[in-house]
Amino acid sequence: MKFLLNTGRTIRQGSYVERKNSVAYQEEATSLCMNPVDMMNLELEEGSQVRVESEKESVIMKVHPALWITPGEVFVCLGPYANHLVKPETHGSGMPDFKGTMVTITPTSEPLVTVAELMEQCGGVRYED
Amino acid sequence: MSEFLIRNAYVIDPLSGIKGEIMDIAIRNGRIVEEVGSNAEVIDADHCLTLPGGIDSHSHVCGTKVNFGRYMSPEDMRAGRTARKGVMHVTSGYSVPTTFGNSYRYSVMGYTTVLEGAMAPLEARHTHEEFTATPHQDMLANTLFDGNWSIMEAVREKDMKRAAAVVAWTLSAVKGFAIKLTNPGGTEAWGWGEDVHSIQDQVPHFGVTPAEIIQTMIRANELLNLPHSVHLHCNALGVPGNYRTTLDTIDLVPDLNDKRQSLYLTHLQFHSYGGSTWKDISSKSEDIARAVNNKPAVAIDMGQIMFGRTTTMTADGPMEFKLYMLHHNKWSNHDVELETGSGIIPVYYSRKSLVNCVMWAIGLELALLVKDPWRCMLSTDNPNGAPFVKYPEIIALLMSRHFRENEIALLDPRTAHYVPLPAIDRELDWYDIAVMTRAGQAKALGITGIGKGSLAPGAEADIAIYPLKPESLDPSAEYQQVMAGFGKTRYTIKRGRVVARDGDVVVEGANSTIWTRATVPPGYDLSVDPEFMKKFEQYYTVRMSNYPVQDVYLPRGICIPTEASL
Amino acid sequence: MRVILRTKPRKKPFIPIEAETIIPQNFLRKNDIRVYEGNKERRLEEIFYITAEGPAVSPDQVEIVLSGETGNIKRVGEYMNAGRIVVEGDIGMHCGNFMSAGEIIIKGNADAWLGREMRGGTIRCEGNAGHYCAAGYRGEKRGMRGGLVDVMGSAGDFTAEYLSGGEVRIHGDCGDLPGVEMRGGTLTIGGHCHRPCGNMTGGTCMVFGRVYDLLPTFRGAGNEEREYRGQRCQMMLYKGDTANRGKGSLLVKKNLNRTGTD
Amino acid sequence: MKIEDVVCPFCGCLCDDLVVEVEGTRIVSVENGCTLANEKFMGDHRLKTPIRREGKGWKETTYDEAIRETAQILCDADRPLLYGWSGTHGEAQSIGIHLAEILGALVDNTSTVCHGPSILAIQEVGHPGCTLGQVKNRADVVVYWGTNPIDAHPRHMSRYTTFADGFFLKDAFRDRKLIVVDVRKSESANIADEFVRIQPGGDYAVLSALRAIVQGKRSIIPPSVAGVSREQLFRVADLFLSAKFGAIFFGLGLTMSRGKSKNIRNAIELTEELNRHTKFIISPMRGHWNVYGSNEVFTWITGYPYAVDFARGIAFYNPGETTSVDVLSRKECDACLVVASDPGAHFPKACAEHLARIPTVQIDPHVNATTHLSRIQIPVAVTGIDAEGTAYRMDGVPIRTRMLFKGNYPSDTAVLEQLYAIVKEIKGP
Repeated sequence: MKFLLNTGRTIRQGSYVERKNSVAYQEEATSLCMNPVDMMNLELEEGSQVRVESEKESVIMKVHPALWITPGEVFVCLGPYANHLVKPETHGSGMPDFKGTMVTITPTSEPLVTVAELMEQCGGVRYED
Repeated sequence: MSEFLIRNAYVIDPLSGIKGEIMDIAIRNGRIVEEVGSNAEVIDADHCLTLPGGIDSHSHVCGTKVNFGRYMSPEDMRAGRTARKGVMHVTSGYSVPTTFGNSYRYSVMGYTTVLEGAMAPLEARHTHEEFTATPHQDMLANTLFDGNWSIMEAVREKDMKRAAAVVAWTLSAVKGFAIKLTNPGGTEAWGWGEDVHSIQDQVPHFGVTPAEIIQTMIRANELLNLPHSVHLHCNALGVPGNYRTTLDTIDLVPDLNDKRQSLYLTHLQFHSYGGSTWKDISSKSEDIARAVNNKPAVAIDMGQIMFGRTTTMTADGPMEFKLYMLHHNKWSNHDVELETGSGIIPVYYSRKSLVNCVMWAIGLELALLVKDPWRCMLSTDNPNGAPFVKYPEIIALLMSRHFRENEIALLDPRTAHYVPLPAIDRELDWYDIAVMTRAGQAKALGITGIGKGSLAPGAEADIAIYPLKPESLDPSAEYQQVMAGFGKTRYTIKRGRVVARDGDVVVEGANSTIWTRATVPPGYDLSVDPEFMKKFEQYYTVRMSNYPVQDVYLPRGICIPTEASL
Repeated sequence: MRVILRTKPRKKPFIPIEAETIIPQNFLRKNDIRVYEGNKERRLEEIFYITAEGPAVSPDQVEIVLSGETGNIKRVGEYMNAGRIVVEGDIGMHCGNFMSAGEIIIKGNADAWLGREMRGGTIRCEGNAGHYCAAGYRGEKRGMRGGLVDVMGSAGDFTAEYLSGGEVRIHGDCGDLPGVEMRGGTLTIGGHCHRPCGNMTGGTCMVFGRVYDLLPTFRGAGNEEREYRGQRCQMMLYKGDTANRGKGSLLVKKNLNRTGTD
Repeated sequence: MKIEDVVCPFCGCLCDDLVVEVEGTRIVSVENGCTLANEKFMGDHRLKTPIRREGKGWKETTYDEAIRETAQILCDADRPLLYGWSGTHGEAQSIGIHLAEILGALVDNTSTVCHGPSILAIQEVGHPGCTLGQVKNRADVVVYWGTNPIDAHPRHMSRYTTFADGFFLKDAFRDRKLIVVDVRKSESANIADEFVRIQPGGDYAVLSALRAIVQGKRSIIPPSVAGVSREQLFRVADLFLSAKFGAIFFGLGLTMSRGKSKNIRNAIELTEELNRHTKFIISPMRGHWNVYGSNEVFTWITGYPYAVDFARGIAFYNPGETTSVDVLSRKECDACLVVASDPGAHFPKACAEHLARIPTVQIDPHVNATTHLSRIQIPVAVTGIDAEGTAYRMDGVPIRTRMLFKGNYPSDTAVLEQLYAIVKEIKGP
């Protein structure tokens, strides 16, 4: 099913921002908020894993119900997971479309990846302290 | 020990009474001395005009609104870009250059001291940060009190000593130099989108008038024995017919100080308009100059406009909005809680605009009609009337009637009906110019005592040597040479060190910031005044302990201490 | 005179070349022409194989042909005032900035800011143009003031922003907000576009495809007939943008099943 | 030891009333702070020493070696990018810009993915604004548009708007109207007097409609604009017009959605229009505690607030061309220095991939997403905790952050000064 992905700050994201490799940060940054009606249509439970795909990229996230979001839209806090899906096109403004990416969401059982793993997918080498 | 000897200089040093003599100047360790040893480095001035370093007593070069002028104007920034060269950093900008741009351009013109015309106390730290990045001039900051709540409360209570205490605490906290009033009362009214229109209007909610604020502050200033007088940007700037407000203001001024004026009226060109609308605006420079001539207790600066594009910026928020309604280009505004406001818009002064032609004439008229050059400083209210790089052209206009006639011929032909300029024959001489660009400023600012503005032994060795030979140059006829000569020194010497040569800056520079601290009796120390502290914590959005500018922001601060007579 | 510049292979091909020196007048004499590759100044022959044929006594007799990997070369034709430049392939940003006369032909695609602040002359792009085609500079109140920009393909967002004079024709689609802040001149869009002419205060924009998300502040003002590529078209006229002074004209072709605010 | 009036180096509110208790080099308690402040002060997850990538792993290294290698990387590059800056103090930013100048580098700050579009809009039409105390003392109408302060700037409402009593508003919560405009019903929307829900991407149209209404052109407005009813638009416009002092705060909801800078321009022009009727100001909700400072410092040195390219010696500025996301996604730059930010986490994937491809060096106290993409990371002191310096609040008020204790890490200033000296030596006069 197609959704419009919106991103933004959350207080939990802000709280863990200096611990990007923590489980807490990973949990928050992979939490996808969805209207319960859409969850029902996709047969998703709270905490179900989903594959979120944009034109070229995809990441695994966990669904959480949110009444404050309109059906057809989903919200993920800004961070490496959401940004993974956003195209680098800036329309000549320097700013990508962080608040308007069309994504396809399908249930999956694949596991979440850590921030370090995500960066390895970008060609990096993980550092563990 | 560094020693310098400037030989064969054609010196004009008005503060020492030297009106054009060939002489040598000796320098040791940054100061002018009677003589130096035979090993001193020698500069042959070759009969070139040699003056104390230039002093700009009213310019906008550093701080929140200046930087916002840059921030909002990439089109202005691209107009004046230079690459890194030797010790010179990259510069950008024409009307609001970057700090290094300002500093280098002033230095190349022989200026060694600049007063920033308007610093909001709450944002003083910003001004000081930019001062340290303006390395070739010693800097001073006029500190804004025009909409200061504590001041207006003291004025309402008719408590002049309390007003003085507020000034003393604030100047010392923010490392400011002098009291600046910009459209007093008007900036507070602008907090509600309103303005005051005369010096007798009430400031909303505060029950005081601009006249009361001005009078109280003039007296408070003298109670604190500050070096400079109150520095006033009158009410009703830029409004046709505003010369009445200006005359009313001049009427208020008592003569309280025998060393200098009691009130400095800045950019008076913008305050000398007759007429009642933009259609019938006329010059009232004769009335204003007469009032100034009759009132030794005031000094003024010109606020000359020059044709071309520039950026206007002032603490006078309501005025900028009015100006924006005329120009419809872009408008920034920045009100500062409990203190003041500010506005910025770009403008283009055009010879095709009759209003602009009248404005252009008024500035020159003031300089030509005020008899005493010591009380009329050369300024453009940089960058409001024009960027300061236009000073050489203004000097040439003042020195050459011929040049003025040529320029007048290019103006809107109706201009002559509205201004007296074409009939004014006076041509200023080298001495007048020396007074109006350094000695007069030093005296008006009250900084001769720390060695500014003269070449007498003991003075700071701030010296400008121009490629101009007054013995053989007729400024009236050869005004092009005058213009070129004042545009680029052969040498600019700052504190005994050559800092600029033939248009290039040659050292990194390290300036000082000059500020004042008035010591008040214990009962007037607001840093421990419970009522003041309580109001501060209630209405400001920063804590009182985080408000004062720390010493680290003035790596080479020069404090002028005074003892208040409270 | 015909000067052919063919790119040489580069070690770091993604670093753009800045080449405002590539304008006809600079090739009249054997000047030492320099361009920049990143922060390094290069002689023209370090970047290109250069061949020159025939004589020229004035810049309008000079034709420059650019071929090879030219999609990353910026500022070609900046301040050009005579002659002709032909780009065989794609061209980088800012091609024809401030151009006042002469002609630039681009056979491939042009990157962003094609013909920025152009004053006169002609730019013809046979492929697509990027964002801010025929637009202005940051903070400046006037964009293109004269001349013609003719794009056979599509253009990106903010096409003809601040257009003040001259003519812009995009025969394909435009992206979002073409003609935004427009104050004069003519913008013709052959294909579709989103939200044309936001905040316009003057000038004329014609859209012969569909308009998506017409802004709510355009006022219908009747019908007019206009010709496009030899065909007479019935157009709906809107005056706008009434959020501003509302003195501009937006004409949208009728009889398409999707117009208006849908 | 309890330290009063501590400045919080987290968000653009730059609250300066925190009380922090310090024992040695450890913070044991924080009073007055929000959740974000508490985490910032209490969190202790520093990278211990400089690290350097070797093959598929990481090794510890010394400061001297790390800095020297960084200098060499930057000097060897033809198009280096120096990115970040908003998480450090102004004095360090200043050295960074001079470093870019001497290197012929691109230098950009995090505005690029934050309020960069707001800056572009301000450059078109200006910015009618004020310090936050003006709003606290005067505003009777407050609008949050595309921003959710409860999550992003948790004390904005209690210090400056909704819950902050001021001189002319003795009972702020009752006397002020709160309007929230957003595409979703955020926490902040829940407490608003009026919530305006806009369809995603519809802000520009709604702002245009409001401008027309304020000008008295009500008849032109269709029944619904981007999901907002005409009745609500009229109601909101009337609330604006009846205000004695109105304040609009906007966030990334405007800067990041379609139209970008044009959304903000339209909002500023609405504010300007309202000033013909009453007093109105508008202000961006700046994210990082010193992102506005980076704009200020960039501006007084280079003339431009961000995205400055020194490749040609002079300062060239053109967001969309000289901005980090564009430069990285086009693979232009061949080395990158990241200071006090985390582009790995906040840029699109293509940019992260390029950072991994080229030699990237990070100067940052913490291990973050960019760490994994880097070749070298140099840990530094945290400004506001074990380093001090100037910061600019979102409204331009400069405040000096405090050093609460002397730790073992060098400050950004110290590291950058050393780096600058070596680069200067390599580059020659």
